[in-house]
Amino acid sequence: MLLEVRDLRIAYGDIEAVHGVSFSVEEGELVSIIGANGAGKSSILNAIMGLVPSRSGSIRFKTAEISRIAAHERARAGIRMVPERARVFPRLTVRENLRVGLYGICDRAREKKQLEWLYSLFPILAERSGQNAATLSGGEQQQLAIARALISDPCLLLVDEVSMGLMPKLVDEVFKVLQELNRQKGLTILLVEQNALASLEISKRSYVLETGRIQFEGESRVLKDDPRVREAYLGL
Amino acid sequence: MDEPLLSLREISMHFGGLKALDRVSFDLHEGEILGLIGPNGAGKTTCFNTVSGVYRPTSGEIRFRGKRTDGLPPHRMAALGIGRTFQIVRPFPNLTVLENVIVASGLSCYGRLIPSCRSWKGRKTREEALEILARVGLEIQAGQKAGLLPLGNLRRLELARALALKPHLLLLDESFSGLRHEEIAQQEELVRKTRESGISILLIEHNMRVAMGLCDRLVVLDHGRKLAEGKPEAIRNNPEVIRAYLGKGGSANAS
Amino acid sequence: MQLFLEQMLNGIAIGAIYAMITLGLALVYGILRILHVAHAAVYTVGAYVGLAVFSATHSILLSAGGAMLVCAGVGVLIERLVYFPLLKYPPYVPLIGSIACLLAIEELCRLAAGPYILSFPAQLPFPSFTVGGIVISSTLTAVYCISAGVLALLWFITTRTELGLAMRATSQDMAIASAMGINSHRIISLTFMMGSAVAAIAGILVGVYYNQVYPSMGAVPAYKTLALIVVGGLGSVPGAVLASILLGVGETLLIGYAGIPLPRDALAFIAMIAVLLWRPQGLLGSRG
Amino acid sequence: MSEYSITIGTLIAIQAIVACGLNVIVGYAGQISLGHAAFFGIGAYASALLTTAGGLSFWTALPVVLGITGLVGLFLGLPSLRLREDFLAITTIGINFIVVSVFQYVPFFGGALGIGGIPRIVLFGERIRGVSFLLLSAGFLAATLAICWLFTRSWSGLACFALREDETAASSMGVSPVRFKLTAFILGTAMAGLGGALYAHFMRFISATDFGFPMSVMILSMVVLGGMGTLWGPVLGALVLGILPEVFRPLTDYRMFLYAALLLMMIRFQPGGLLGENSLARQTFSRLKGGKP
Repeated sequence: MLLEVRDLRIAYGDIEAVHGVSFSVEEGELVSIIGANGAGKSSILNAIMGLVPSRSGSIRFKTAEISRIAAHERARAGIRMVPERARVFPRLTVRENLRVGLYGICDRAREKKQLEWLYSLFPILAERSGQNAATLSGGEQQQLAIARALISDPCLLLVDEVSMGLMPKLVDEVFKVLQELNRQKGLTILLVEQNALASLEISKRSYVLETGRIQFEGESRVLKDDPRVREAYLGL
Repeated sequence: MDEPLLSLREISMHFGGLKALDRVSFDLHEGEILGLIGPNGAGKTTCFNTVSGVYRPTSGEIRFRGKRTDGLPPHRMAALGIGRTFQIVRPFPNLTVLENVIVASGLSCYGRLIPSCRSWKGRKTREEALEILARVGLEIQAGQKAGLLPLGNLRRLELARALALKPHLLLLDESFSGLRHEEIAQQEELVRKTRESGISILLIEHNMRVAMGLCDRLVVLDHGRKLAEGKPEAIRNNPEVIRAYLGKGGSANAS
Repeated sequence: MQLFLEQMLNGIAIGAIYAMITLGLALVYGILRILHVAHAAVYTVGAYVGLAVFSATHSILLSAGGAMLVCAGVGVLIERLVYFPLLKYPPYVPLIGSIACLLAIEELCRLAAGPYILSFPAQLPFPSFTVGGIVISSTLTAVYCISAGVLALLWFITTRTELGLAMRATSQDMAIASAMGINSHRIISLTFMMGSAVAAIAGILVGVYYNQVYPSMGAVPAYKTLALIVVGGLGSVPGAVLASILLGVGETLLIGYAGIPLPRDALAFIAMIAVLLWRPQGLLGSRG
Repeated sequence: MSEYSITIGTLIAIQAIVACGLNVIVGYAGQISLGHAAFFGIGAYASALLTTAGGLSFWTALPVVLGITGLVGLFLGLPSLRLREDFLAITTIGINFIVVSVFQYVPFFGGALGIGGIPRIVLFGERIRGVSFLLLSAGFLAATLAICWLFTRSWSGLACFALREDETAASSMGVSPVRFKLTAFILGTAMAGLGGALYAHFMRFISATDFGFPMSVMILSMVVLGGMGTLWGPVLGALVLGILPEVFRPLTDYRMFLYAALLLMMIRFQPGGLLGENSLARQTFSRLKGGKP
């Protein structure tokens, strides 16, 4: 098991946002956590990355307990994240944003190879490599955020609401890239999404989260036709 | 139904190049609970903020009780009779629960010099505020610092504060999010009672179960545009709405 | 004309020294959003330590090295002991802490070295020139060369090295930077060390330039530099440098040359208010 | 009581009045101001000029002085409506430096020499000095505290509290941010003006350096140490910071250092102030009362 989360609780002050969630991701899997707004999806990813503290529970990554170590150590252990709303560094150039992703593991030859690969994956980034990230459009920023997370060859990629605010066509493209990364490079991805059907389509297994709890889980192709998914979203 | 209580006509709101709202129009009638729903980033909160006076819309007009109100600052909106709650609760943390409510009951004093110098510690003010707190079930906590309350109580406190304005229209911004099951039921009950007391309600809600159960009509926004408007039944079976919520391919499952 | 040019050269030198102090403040503000008034105390410590080492060894290089080392330590101590625990409070709390720090360190200097004005009789190993009748003293040459060198080095570090990249990333989004493997605690400490070491150099240069070292020499720069980082654009390092040099020249020309009876120390603030009215984000600041 | 301790007492009372004024702005309305000594100075200079060059008595000049400082306060409160917190902090520092320079360089204000020969206050045909002045200052302090107390009980005061806690929520409840922030600035600066007027007639000689930025820091420290937003905090702060240097006086050389170090310790370990939320004093008090929160 690459990632195993047991009974994770997350609270902001007095307010508990996630009430004891357990799930796991195997090496090479693409797993999604879906649910409507405010279900606590982003909190879970942030807790795995170490950006918000977990109140209790365990997070095991490659057999090591990581729930008490700092975010940068988790990053060095091989977890990388595409944050909600991209959060690129606005006053760094595209190229510099990518280099931040290589912080601490940089060697020139590898940097060049990785850049070439990412630029072929997202040609628009090559075009804009000298521009400040703030000048990119929302979709381009998302691509940059993905590239920035990929550049270090992570073992586990956390993707947070990548479809939010993107045009439907772009959503399709981004999801296709993620699917290819998973299929062809064997990259393990944990996806958190509001866009249920698109993520069910590309993922192997899914967890459905509702108000801080996992309501049910299963094979994505089965869940796709499960009326309970619609119910969780549309309140039938 | 003659003139609507609140009407939005072709409201657009642009931030830089981003069109957060694109010519949105709808009406809210006296005594109605109208729900504003849509996926993340659809423009619901922006829409709310133009109604409550936080933003001045780029174009279009808003009328409340027949009077043009777009561009008025929030405190003027409050004076006209629009109360609101916040998605991320904003209590006055270092004031007591009771004082939080009393702030709202000073509405008629803030605009004028002499009344604003009078004391707010009178018995009448206090009793009125306590009565409103009793209505939402917070009278026991009246003396506590608001910052120490758990979320469920804070949501009710926000409702109490809005009610203390004696509004004609109440704007509820995700008043149910983060609540536990039983709290949601209580809050729903409160909203219903509020409407029965003659206050019209416009609400944003993510929890579809709640929105469908509570609202008379729904307006669905997606990418800043109005996607649909109608009774919950119709909205629930509208394929476009389902697609907006579940993502692509959603229409295939709509039956 | 000759007087004008001489004043101009002096003005640029003073501006360059301001720049070296303001820089640290801009770096710290950029990363922690704290108004680091106590930075001026670090600069005072730099002057004193520099003078002490110089008196003992008569080597200006050792003096600079020692001062930089001590100041880097003092800077990190202030960050760790005062600012870090106060970060969660409203901004005036660390600000008052910073002012108290400034006073305490000033007093320590006074206790250690006495309340007198000490002279700093160092000869800096730089040549002097006479160009067209204008004498450029070796001290002036030193100020130019050293400040240009320091600024260039800092520019190189922040724009061309991995450390600089990490510093800029951390100041723009600390959480995401740490999610990229950057140890933001260490970066913050390094930022303080760098700014403080530069302030030490500024302290020594001022000491030699005016041949004066005294306990309250940081009092005026402490607040003037606040105005300068606003004029430059809060958190913008190039802006802070530009504003410093403009102010150095402006002060010297307006008051020294034109003889306008303006209070020298208020000029920075008058400029600041003018800039806030005309361009609220500062000369090189970005909006938002 | 020795003459010396009467002087110290009077100065503490005057500074407490000024600190109360700052407390209205910072503690009640939540607006940062680091240049409060400027208004202290404007009050002092206004009263000094009106009574020397203007030939008015202290009592006829006083309303004018309060009017002037309040008006300047209104004018300088305007930036608070637009500027972010840090900008506002630095701007108020700047205002302090500029006001001091104006006093120092404009001949009308006596320039570097300051203003001397300020008449004593005459009350019931008596010239006020010594203990009487202390009593008079204490009386004015009591009046200031009474106004502060009334203010906290008025709708305006409540509106200011609400603004301090959350401006967005407050305005959605009908509180106009512009109106009440400015109200707080006018009231707070007028109190500083009162303190300034008393100071001028107590010292009978004033110069610009009395009202420099270090004085602003001192006043703000009083408010923060005592407990922002509390009624008695500024008075306690003025007492502590006024008496401390006297306590340390035997230590002559170390006095200022100890003072600064103590200030640093207090802000580091008790940032909410001596009477503020969760302060040691409050905790002890509530424990004595029987553990009630």
